[in-house]
Amino acid sequence: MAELDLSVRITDDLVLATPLMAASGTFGFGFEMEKVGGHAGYGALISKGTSVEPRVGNEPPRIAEVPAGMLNAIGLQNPGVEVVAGTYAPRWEEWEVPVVVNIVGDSVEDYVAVVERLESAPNVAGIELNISCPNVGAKGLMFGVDAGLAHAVTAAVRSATARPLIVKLTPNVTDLVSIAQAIVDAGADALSAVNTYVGMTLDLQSGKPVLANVTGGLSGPAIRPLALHAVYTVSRAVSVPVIASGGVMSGDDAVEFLLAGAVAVQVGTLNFLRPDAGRFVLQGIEAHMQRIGVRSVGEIRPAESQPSAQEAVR
Amino acid sequence: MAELDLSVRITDDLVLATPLMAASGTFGFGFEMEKVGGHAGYGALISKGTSVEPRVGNEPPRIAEVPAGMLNAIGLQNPGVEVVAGTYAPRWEEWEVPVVVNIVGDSVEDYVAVVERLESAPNVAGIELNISCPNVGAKGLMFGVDAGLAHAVTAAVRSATARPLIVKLTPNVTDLVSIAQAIVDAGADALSAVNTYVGMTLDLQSGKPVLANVTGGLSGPAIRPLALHAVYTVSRAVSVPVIASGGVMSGDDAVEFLLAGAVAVQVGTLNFLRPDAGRFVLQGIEAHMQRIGVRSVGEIRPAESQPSAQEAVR
Amino acid sequence: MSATATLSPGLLERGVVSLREEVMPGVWKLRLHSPRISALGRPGQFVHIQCAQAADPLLRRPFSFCDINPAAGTYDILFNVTGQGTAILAAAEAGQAFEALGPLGRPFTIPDHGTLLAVAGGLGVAPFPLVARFAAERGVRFRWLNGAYTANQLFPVDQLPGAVEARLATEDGSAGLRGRVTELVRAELQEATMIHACGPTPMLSALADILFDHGGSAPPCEMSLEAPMGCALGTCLGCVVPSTDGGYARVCVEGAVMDWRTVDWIRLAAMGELIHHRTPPSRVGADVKVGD
Amino acid sequence: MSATATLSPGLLERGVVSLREEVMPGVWKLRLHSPRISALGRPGQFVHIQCAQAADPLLRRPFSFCDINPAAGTYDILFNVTGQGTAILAAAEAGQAFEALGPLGRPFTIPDHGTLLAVAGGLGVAPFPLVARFAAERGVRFRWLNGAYTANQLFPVDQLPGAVEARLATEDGSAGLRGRVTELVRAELQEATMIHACGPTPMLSALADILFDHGGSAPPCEMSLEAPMGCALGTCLGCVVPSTDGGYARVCVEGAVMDWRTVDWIRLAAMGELIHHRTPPSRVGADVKVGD
Ligand SMILES: Cc1cc2nc3c(=O)[nH]c(=O)nc-3n(C[C@H](O)[C@H](O)[C@H](O)COP(=O)(O)OP(=O)(O)OC[C@H]3O[C@@H](n4cnc5c(N)ncnc54)[C@H](O)[C@@H]3O)c2cc1C
Ligand SMILES: Cc1cc2nc3c(=O)[nH]c(=O)nc-3n(C[C@H](O)[C@H](O)[C@H](O)COP(=O)(O)OP(=O)(O)OC[C@H]3O[C@@H](n4cnc5c(N)ncnc54)[C@H](O)[C@@H]3O)c2cc1C
Ligand SMILES: Cc1cc2nc3c(=O)[nH]c(=O)nc-3n(C[C@H](O)[C@H](O)[C@H](O)COP(=O)(O)O)c2cc1C
Ligand SMILES: Cc1cc2nc3c(=O)[nH]c(=O)nc-3n(C[C@H](O)[C@H](O)[C@H](O)COP(=O)(O)O)c2cc1C
Ligand code: FES
Ligand code: FES
Repeated sequence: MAELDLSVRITDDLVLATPLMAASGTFGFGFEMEKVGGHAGYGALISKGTSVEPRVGNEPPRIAEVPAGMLNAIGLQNPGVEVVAGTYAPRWEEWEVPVVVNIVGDSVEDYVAVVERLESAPNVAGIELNISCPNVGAKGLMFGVDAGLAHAVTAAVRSATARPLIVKLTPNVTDLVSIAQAIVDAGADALSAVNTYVGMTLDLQSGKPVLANVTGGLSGPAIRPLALHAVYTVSRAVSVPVIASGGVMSGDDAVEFLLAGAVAVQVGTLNFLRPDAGRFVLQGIEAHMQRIGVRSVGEIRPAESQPSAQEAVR
Repeated sequence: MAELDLSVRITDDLVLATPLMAASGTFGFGFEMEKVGGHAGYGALISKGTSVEPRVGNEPPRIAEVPAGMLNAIGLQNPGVEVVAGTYAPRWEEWEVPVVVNIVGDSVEDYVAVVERLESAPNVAGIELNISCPNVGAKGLMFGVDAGLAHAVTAAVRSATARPLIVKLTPNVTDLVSIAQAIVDAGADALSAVNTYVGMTLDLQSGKPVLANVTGGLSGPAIRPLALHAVYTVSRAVSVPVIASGGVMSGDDAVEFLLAGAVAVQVGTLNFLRPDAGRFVLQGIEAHMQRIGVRSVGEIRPAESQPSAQEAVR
Repeated sequence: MSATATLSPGLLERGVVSLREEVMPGVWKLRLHSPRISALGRPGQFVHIQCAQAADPLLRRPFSFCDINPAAGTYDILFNVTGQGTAILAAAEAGQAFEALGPLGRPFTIPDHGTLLAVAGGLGVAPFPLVARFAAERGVRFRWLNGAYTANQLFPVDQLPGAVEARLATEDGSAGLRGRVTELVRAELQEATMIHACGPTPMLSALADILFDHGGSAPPCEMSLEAPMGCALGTCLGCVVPSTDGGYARVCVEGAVMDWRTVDWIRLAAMGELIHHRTPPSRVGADVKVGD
Repeated sequence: MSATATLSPGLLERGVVSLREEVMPGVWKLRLHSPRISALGRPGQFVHIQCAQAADPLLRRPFSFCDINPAAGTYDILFNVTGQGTAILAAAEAGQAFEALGPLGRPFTIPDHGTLLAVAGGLGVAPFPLVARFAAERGVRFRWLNGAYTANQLFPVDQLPGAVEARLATEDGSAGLRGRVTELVRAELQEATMIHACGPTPMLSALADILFDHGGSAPPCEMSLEAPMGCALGTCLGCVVPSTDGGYARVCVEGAVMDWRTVDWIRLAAMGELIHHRTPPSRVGADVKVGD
């Protein structure tokens, strides 16, 4: 395996040793997983969503299992940017794997405030702008479903930092491509596609929704075909790297996303199923590379594309 | 079981003996399933999508299995409204179960032409307007993702028939509620929520999409939490009955949709897994009614509702 | 009311595993006790088996009858492990039950005289033990052409019922002719009253070329086709192959056994591979016997 | 590079089923051979077991150590069938392997003198055989309060290691006090050096009320809590219960065993049931032993 080249480039400042990133909210801030050797295989870690002020998060129940997936409504529980920048970031120093901070906000000012506080923090390899978390009430969602708002918040954050800026798309929209283009126009260095799909489940005994928040974000293998389509269409429409997210359970799944047009792949829910998810998925990618006889992971890319029914519409 | 009241009312002209409908495209035109006793348990059958002219459908592969679901891109293969109205409809005479005809088109004129031809056909219990099939190229999709177009085609069809008119929503939109409201304003008697979600899968050997059509519609249990959320939000926003569709595999799943706000429930992919799907699901509903001690299926309805994070946005 | 209607006899039945055997390396034979299906099954027909109870893998899996013993109320399927469904079946133990839909599809037409030429490539051997049994019962001569990559992938001739005249081909030359099974066909056409074929699509289409060359003089030929299936009942329209009428034929009801002239081989060739295998289950460890 | 890092010993290990036994009606004991986990496990800790290999059911299932035999390299779990995951475990046979994460969570603190009062309701009995074993080893007196709806749902006292002083309660009065186990507690508080409790949330909260009444004079009490879990490692924040600091505590790392004062019982009560069971597998027939 030694001679395989697994590195991928998101930006000149964000070149990853492997194409795998731990997805935000599924890896905390990296500390618990470090204890169990869970960093293995990852080219980058993405932190839990971080806000200006600490958030206690939603009432439980916060998660529910559904077929081939799970719903979550954590409510962005996090200690706030002060703790992340002042206490956590310095401790990332000794890690080989770079950490990208996922940021959330209720307003453009909030987002900018988080980024500005992070500017003075060490070991922040990049910013992932979460404009798509479906779990926090009103404002949190709107940026991601409207091209204008998405452009505005991206532009504001862009002007607040020179660090690699990844914007994470919400799939709960009619026309993902036009929103993606607006975000790229606003200066995003890369896109993550996609966040969770809004869903719910009800309890037959009580007749009420299972999650205290009523709705939750659907993740896991159930959404993989939907995320693949999102990556396929967006990667064909924009010039910047697309980082896939949605239902990766194996190296083959990661390869499927690379074939769909992704440059790197996030692993989320699988971290809950296997503390060695990063290494498990990476080994699967390496096995595939050996099967098909490619030395560089960059060689796993889309076959010349056919027009998708969806693209045709647009 | 004899004393259980399973009937539900969609309109005064469309009262079903059971709350279950065979979903369009998963039951043909009812003939194959009649041979195997598959009508059992259904309060209505919905035909395969019917167009003005015959359609040969898409090239194979047309289906692909994915986690807890399947992708399909049949391409609306159907014999055309002439055969359906002239040959099939008369043969529905002897069936106890009413048949609703699902109609498709590439233009408002197409839809109206199909409905007009059906006007003279016997045994058509109602029309389900499919403005949401994601598999047919450009025009087929657009009606369902735009409130104005959805209103226009619904209004045109409404003025062409006095029969019960059900409009089937596509979930691949940002704001399902506003589209649903536009459709109700245009005179729809009921809404079906929802059709399939656009997805895809790729083949690791060839590196190409598995489906010849590239994309396909995701159905099966994987989409149930998403469909539940659609039914929950739409049923709270409109005055007409909402008919659920998405991932029903059991009586408990059907009950979950009734609790979410549906008046009736479509069973689709399960017909491929069990030719006795209708009876299987109905028996599950009856068992649940006996467990909780209700005599009328109409008593299975939403607990007084809590605001959903999604509704809050709108 | 309709809730009292019942399925046509035998269509849905639980089959209880009574035997599991590795017939060739990686090729398993599973025997299921399923009296109604076993009483009705004909050569070339298939069953649609539900492998899992949970939502993944979701769809049933189609398998041809390999052999049937109506007296014992059992039928056999022959398969190799290509993914999730067949992995579950290959791990099945005696006593375990799988629900199957069947018998489904059109059977092979068994001639009542003359010579039946059976052409099988790879796992296309699966339906032929039952075909051979029916041929033997009718006193029809059974010529067996079997091709594979290498010798140990050829179906053991002694496992075919009746008097079998076998001619073999292997691509590596380890048994019989070095080459493809279709190269054996031309020499046989004269004597054949009828041809039955089952195997990979390229093999079937090569056979179709040969038959086409012979035009009117070619014997009637039936082929068992494969396509991914949803319902296996004719409703989903998912299992189609292009037909000579310009449209599509459903493998589950117009087939799986079709007259070779029903298929539009030119359009089919243009479509490339219809069969795609899914990524196998990703999470190791659970629910497997140690050593597996 | 990091790809060579390894998991902390024992965290991820395949456990091979060596015994399956129905201890009480519908309550199963499964013994898994899993040397590393068995060497490290402590009373009140739990394992997170992967029940299925396919994508459904997706999540692992948490189970307390019921008992451990480090010498034999085995641990036991005790459970009843409430859905898909436990149904798979209850059908497991000797030789079958399940991958488990563990040992996880905070253990019970075993006092080194005096009297340990164990309060168990329903399946809350699960962790106590191991607690009793540790108490016996330290010569700590073990008072056993066990409540259930009816007699045959009480855990067989003879299956608890060491000298056990048992007091029982059943709601139907078929054994011991007619009523709830918590009604037995008050009389025991004086003698108790420490209390360990496990059971349904209403039972734990009734116990918390009693302890609250006794204020400073109440003995220290540790309770094992339940919440739906994703990771069981502290990262997903899915398993929380409201804590007295106004925020939330993670059952998987701040628990499962917590000081009773950590939990905000008023907020918790206001939240209603945290546990919701899923619709069991919907498709009958497949993958089950006949008779099951
Ligand atoms: C009429 C008919 C008869 C068949 N008879 C036999 C037989 O006797 N012996 C045998 O070994 N195989 C037979 N097959 C193929 C068999 O159905 C597949 O091997 C099986 O479905 C693979 O399932 P899997 O989960 O192991 O593979 P996966 O690759 O995981 O399956 C993924 C999906 O693709 C479908 N699929 C994969 N391969 C095929 C295929 N070759 N044909 C159709 N669908 C496929 C599966 O059904 C599933 O939906 C037959 C197919 C058909 C259509
Ligand atoms: C720390 C801890 C220790 C436990 N120890 C035991 C034990 O020793 N014996 C025992 O019988 N049970 C124990 N449980 C409960 C056990 O985890 C559930 O019975 C099991 O998860 C049910 O899975 P299922 O698929 O059969 O049920 P389903 O209802 O189908 O499960 C659906 C989902 O809900 C979750 N869930 C269901 N019930 C519970 C529950 N009570 N607690 C947490 N999650 C739940 C499942 O994990 C799954 O994600 C423990 C739970 C926790 C948190
Ligand atoms: C419990 C949980 C918490 C999450 N929290 C966040 C978050 O804080 N910010 C964010 O951008 N995405 C969050 N996500 C979304 C994931 O990062 C990922 O995009 C999504 O789960 C899909 O990938 P998966 O199917 O691999 O899990 C969360 C997902 C889960 C399951
Ligand atoms: C093979 C297939 C064909 C379908 N064809 C149609 C169609 O012609 N018209 C339509 O409105 N919906 C069609 N649908 C969508 C179903 O009617 C149903 O809304 C969808 O499959 C979700 O329900 P399910 O998860 O129960 O299958 C089709 C679905 C499948 C799987
Ligand atoms: S498999 Fe559904 S029509 Fe053939
Ligand atoms: S289960 Fe994930 S934090 Fe406790």
